[in-house]
Amino acid sequence: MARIGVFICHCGENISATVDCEKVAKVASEFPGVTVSVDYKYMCSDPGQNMVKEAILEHNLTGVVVSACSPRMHEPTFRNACAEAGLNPFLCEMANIREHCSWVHEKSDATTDKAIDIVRTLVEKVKRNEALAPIYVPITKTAVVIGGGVAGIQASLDIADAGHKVVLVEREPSIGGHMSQLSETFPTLDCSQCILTPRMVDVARHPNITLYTYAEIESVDGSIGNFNVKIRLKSKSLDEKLCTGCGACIQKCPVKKIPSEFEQGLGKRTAIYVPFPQAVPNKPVIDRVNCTYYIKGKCKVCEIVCPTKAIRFDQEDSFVEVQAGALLLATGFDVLKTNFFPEYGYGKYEDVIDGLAFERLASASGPTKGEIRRPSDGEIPKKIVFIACAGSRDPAKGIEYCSKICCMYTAKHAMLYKHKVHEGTPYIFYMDIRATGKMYEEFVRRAIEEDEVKYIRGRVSQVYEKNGKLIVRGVDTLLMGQAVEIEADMVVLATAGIASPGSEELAQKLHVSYDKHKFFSEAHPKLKPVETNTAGIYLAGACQSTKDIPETVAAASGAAAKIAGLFSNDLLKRDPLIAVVKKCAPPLYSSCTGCFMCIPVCPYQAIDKEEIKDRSGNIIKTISHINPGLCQGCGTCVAFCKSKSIDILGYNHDQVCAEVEALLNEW
Amino acid sequence: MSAHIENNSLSAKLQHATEVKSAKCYQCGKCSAGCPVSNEMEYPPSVAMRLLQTEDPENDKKLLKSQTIWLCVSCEMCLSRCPMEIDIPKAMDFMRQKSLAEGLSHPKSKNIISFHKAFLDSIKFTGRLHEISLVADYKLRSWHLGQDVGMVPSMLSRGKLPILPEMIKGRKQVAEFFKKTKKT
Amino acid sequence: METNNTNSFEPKVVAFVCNWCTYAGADLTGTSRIKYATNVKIIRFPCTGRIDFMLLMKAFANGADGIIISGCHPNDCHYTSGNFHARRRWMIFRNLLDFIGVDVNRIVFSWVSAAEGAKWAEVVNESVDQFRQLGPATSYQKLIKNSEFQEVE
Amino acid sequence: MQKKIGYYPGCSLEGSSREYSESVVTLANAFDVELVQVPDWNCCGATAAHNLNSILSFSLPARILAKAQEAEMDTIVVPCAACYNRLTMVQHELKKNDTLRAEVNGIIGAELKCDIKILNIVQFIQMFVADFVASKQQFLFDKKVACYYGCLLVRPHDVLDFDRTEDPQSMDEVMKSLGANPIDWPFKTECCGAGMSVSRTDIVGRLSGRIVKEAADRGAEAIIVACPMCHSNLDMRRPALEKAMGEKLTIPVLYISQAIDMALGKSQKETGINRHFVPVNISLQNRVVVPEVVLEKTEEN
Ligand SMILES: Cc1cc2nc3c(=O)[nH]c(=O)nc-3n(C[C@H](O)[C@H](O)[C@H](O)COP(=O)(O)OP(=O)(O)OC[C@H]3O[C@@H](n4cnc5c(N)ncnc54)[C@H](O)[C@@H]3O)c2cc1C
Ligand SMILES: Cc1cc2nc3c(=O)[nH]c(=O)nc-3n(C[C@H](O)[C@H](O)[C@H](O)COP(=O)(O)OP(=O)(O)OC[C@H]3O[C@@H](n4cnc5c(N)ncnc54)[C@H](O)[C@@H]3O)c2cc1C
Ligand code: SF4
Ligand code: SF4
Ligand code: SF4
Ligand code: SF4
Ligand code: SF4
Ligand code: SF4
Ligand code: SF4
Ligand code: SF4
Repeated sequence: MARIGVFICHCGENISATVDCEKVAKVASEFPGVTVSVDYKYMCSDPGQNMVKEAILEHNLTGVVVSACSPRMHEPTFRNACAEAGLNPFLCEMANIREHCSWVHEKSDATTDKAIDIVRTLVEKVKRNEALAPIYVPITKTAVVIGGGVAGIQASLDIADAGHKVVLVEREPSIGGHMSQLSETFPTLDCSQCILTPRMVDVARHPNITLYTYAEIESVDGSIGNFNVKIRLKSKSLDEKLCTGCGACIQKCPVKKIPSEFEQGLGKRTAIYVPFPQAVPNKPVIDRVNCTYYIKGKCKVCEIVCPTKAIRFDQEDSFVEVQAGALLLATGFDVLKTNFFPEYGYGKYEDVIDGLAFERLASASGPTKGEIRRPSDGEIPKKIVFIACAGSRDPAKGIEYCSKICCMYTAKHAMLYKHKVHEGTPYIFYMDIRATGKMYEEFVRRAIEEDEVKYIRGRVSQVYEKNGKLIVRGVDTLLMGQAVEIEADMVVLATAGIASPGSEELAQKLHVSYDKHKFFSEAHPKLKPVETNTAGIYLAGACQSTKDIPETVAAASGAAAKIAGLFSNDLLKRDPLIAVVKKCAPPLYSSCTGCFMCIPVCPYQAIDKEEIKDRSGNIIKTISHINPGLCQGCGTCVAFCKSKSIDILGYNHDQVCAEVEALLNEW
Repeated sequence: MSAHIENNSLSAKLQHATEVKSAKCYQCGKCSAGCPVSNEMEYPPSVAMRLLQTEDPENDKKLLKSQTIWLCVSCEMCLSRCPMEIDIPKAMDFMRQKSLAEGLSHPKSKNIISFHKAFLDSIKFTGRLHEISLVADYKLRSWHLGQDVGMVPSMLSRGKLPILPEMIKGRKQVAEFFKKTKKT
Repeated sequence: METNNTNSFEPKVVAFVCNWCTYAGADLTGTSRIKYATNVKIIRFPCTGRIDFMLLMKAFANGADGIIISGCHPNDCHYTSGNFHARRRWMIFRNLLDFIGVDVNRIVFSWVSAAEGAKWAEVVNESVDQFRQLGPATSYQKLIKNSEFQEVE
Repeated sequence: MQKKIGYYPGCSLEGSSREYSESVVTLANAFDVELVQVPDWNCCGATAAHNLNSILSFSLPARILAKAQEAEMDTIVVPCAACYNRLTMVQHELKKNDTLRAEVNGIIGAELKCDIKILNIVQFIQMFVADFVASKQQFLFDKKVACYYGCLLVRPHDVLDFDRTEDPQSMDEVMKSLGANPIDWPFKTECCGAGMSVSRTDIVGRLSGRIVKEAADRGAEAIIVACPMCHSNLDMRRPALEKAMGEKLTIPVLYISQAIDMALGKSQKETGINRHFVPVNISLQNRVVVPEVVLEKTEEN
């Protein structure tokens, strides 16, 4: 006989404000098989959990239903409590009467009735639950880190320092990401390259880190503990082992006019190139789209000048496969860069640039050696207008969210400009100043009070060119919308931060979720900020949402700690909610007819064939067999099996049918 | 959508009638920066939106009595650049009609209103616009007798002002429209 | 917001949702305090790929007036392709349902991700409206009960 | 082979802007298109109606659409940008809003299908003229021009879906094909003052003045427009503009249809430029290579 305990939580008033919890407890106490039914203010609190434990012992319960928040929140909490009281944790279920009931309905009888129905459903389910034992799988203690920006660099070093192997995959020819493009960084104004380059070198030298640049993830299968990652090494047209990085090829390459991506188009590069002088690895790649040899079939100057004969024109993409226990996404962000704002003339006027281009102008290693000069004629601008939120907070033309970093970098830009051009005037058109980090507000105040940056609250309506000046038409909303027209020499747009291109495809390859802006989604916005919903896959940095460097690095170290934590065990404990082929007594052995419809539909190749033999070893029957290490419990095979020979633990036929009946019959 | 509006503010009425939600405006001022007549207005469009947001009866009245709503030329520049896609021109239409209905329209806007009325009257009686009668009617209403008369001879000489109005067959039907839609 | 008008027919709706996307999405609806009709009650599955025809029939036989099946968006399935199989199976079910006299409009198929709390409320409210218009499903229930419905399709 | 197509001139094209209508008809004829007027059409109500009475502002255009529907016109050309804007907006609103459509249907006593294709003048040119213009062109329009689109042709983009609202290009393209050199300028879609022409001439003076001055400052030799309101504000109101700007502004304003007509070698009478207030003293160069067919025709003329 079932002896079920039902525990109704008020969640302070989160549930009891709209659901009559006492009534629910009372009605539930009369459900067949229910031995105890009580309500309490906070079930997840210590006294709440103790209540559950004591009831288990006192009434020798065979099942527990906690009617409270979503199981996604507290199922582990209560399953642990049950286990502590000696009840198999899989005999505990949660009835979600908060997220799916009290929070989505007004206070009414219908709401209470719905809560009762939900509880009844789970009571019927739990009566049919079986005691299950967790599954243990071995863990491969290698992490694949995807993306070599500051997030990927920091995380790789942390994991490697913890003693585990790391494979770092970067799709550009060098690691470094956006941070390597920055001039000086807020709020301390320290030189970006100076703090980043040593870490890049550490990555290259670390014995536990294997670095693949110019490489991309081809495919991923397997699951937490045992991923199989296939990496495509794009051809660099070069034998890296032979190349010494002497740079002779770069100097002699005749194709010299390619706009440099690293310099945001403000500088030029050759066809065989390293993105920037401090690149890691400091070995070139040939850009086949622009190389004369690949276009016209002749040149090969680089091959001729190379002292070590490292150039390989016929090199093809190659692949490596890596076994890994965990993956870390650190693919960063990008800036919105099309001419999505025709009224600001971006893409039309040379002197309307974006923030990243300004970083290059201000950088001592940049195309102007750190002098602020306008792209059109190289003149030093007397007036610069910075436009904040250019594309952010703009559902109409850009994106609706706040990019978070641009208030700060715009203040920084205006400051750097003022430091370099003392007689110049920086104007910033802004809507709000969001400076919420440590020392950030002070930084902005310094820009306004000491560096005389002119902040004007209002959004610019139009920028157009006249007689070599850029006319900026805005208003001052703090002066009743008074018109402000500035004749500027240069305009810098704080364009929006967006997800890195290719994020969606990557997310699909890895089966992690992403939001509508294509940023990867964390498993919980507060409590699991560096985990994804897919076990074993973590994220860090600006690939989650635009972040500044301090936040990025904090997240990277956090994710690294999670991975090191995972790797601190040899075996991984997993929920046993997987498929099983039903067996029965001879001579049938199993209702499985051996049609093997289930094999091709399993997304994890977890099903194979099993031969049932008699004592003398003759094959009586071939039926399907599920590999518990691979099965993820999706249940697709269940729906496909015509003879209903596969069931899924935790969601078996009996259970779900009982749920449907219980849910509907008393309605 | 709750059917009962307890909220009696202009902003609530605006939203009810036109789905234009003034609360969406975050006061960036881009509309005012691009509005061609913003300089002439006592409340540039973004300020008008702010006044609506306050839901203060005094501010509602300020708007209905303003010249702003009559100066707006419905050019839609504000809407086409508003990051929140707020249909200010529609809001202006709504406020003009409210202002007229409540008899609050600004004395200095009489010209503009007279012109609109004269325009509609011309259509009412002929089905089409007859420019001479329009101008004549407008002058009678606005008392701007001298204005524009100078242009008439040169317009006539260029064949730009037909003397007799074109009467369409359906003019009765058109006149009916005016009656049927009067309630609004 | 939905109000439970006493005069009008209130359909009973079961929602079969996947654990990873729609269940989480419905959690987000709650966390965001977006209101929807009480008519819909949720049963959790690992994946929409798990949901078979028999369960749908079971629900109708037990008095459901409408069913919502919702999982991850195409390509976002937590299990790679479960939702894809579910979708394909659904195409086949449709004809079958039609054949035995169940109005296919009584089943709503939708995609709601973990980030789409507001969409879940919309799906629920729109489906309830749709089922409300279709009226009670009694005739089908009788039919299904009488036809000695077996647990094999 | 004559193509027939519906035509809604609108009130100003019958009155103060009749040269626009004349030039459009000339243009259509030159390309074997017959423009058939919407029977017994009425005024669209323009700005006045939607300023004062919103349901009337739907009913007036709705009657026009109903008349076109009755006459089984699937496409109508509407050269006046204001009328084009009103008709398109109203058809769009009525199509998506069932209650409103029912109400308006009741008032006008018709059942609107809301599926008429409404073309503005530029779309008309793109569809019927652009591909053939090279073969008929006699003169090179080798001038610097400022294409001025105004507000109503491109806004609101969501509904009209014609060109882009910032820095549109379609008229520039047409002018380029005639050999003109369209300038890049920022006021292509700034408002001219529109319906305030009579009631607040001072404002029109300032708004239109700025536009004309900007075009002139950038070296344009003509402003090309596609709307009678823009034209009357920029051309007829020139004294007011000059007063507001405090300088003489002599740059002429041409309808785009007139510009093509001129390039085709049409007479002043056919293009209607003799009716302008600001004299159009533009003389065009003969095309260097003139196809023989066209040569013969000119001789006949
Ligand atoms: C103009 C500007 C100024 C800034 N100034 C400051 C400042 O002063 N102070 C500050 O704290 N922050 C500043 N920031 C923010 C700073 O740039 C970011 O916080 C930081 O770069 C985020 O690092 P990340 O590693 O997450 O991403 P990224 O720097 O974007 O690195 C991501 C890396 O992943 C690689 N990658 C992407 N996709 C793939 C793939 N599919 N496979 C393999 N590799 C991939 C990329 O090539 C890149 O190397 C600024 C940002 C901008 C735009
Ligand atoms: C009014 C208010 C509303 C908020 N609302 C939100 C919200 O809605 N969402 C959100 O994300 N955040 C919110 N926050 C912020 C949130 O409270 C903090 O982010 C969070 O509490 C920080 O956690 P913590 O552990 O760092 O610090 P704390 O919560 O302060 O915990 C520090 C602990 O350390 C103990 N301690 C201190 N000194 C010592 C010592 N010397 N030895 C031993 N123990 C010590 C303290 O007793 C305390 O228990 C809110 C904050 C406030 C003030
Ligand atoms: S168990 Fe869940 S519902 Fe109950 S108090 Fe804790 S969080 Fe709230
Ligand atoms: S010349 Fe040869 S060794 Fe030197 S950088 Fe180029 S490829 Fe490498
Ligand atoms: S072969 Fe290509 S990369 Fe090498 S030098 Fe010539 S152009 Fe440059
Ligand atoms: S951080 Fe500042 S500039 Fe950037 S989007 Fe947010 S408010 Fe705008
Ligand atoms: S589908 Fe069912 S019957 Fe067929 S092989 Fe798989 S388990 Fe056996
Ligand atoms: S439940 Fe079935 S289909 Fe899904 S992973 Fe396991 S064996 Fe494969
Ligand atoms: S542009 Fe839009 S959001 Fe900005 S102030 Fe104007 S109405 Fe408000
Ligand atoms: S529609 Fe009215 S408020 Fe908007 S920009 Fe034009 S004149 Fe200004």
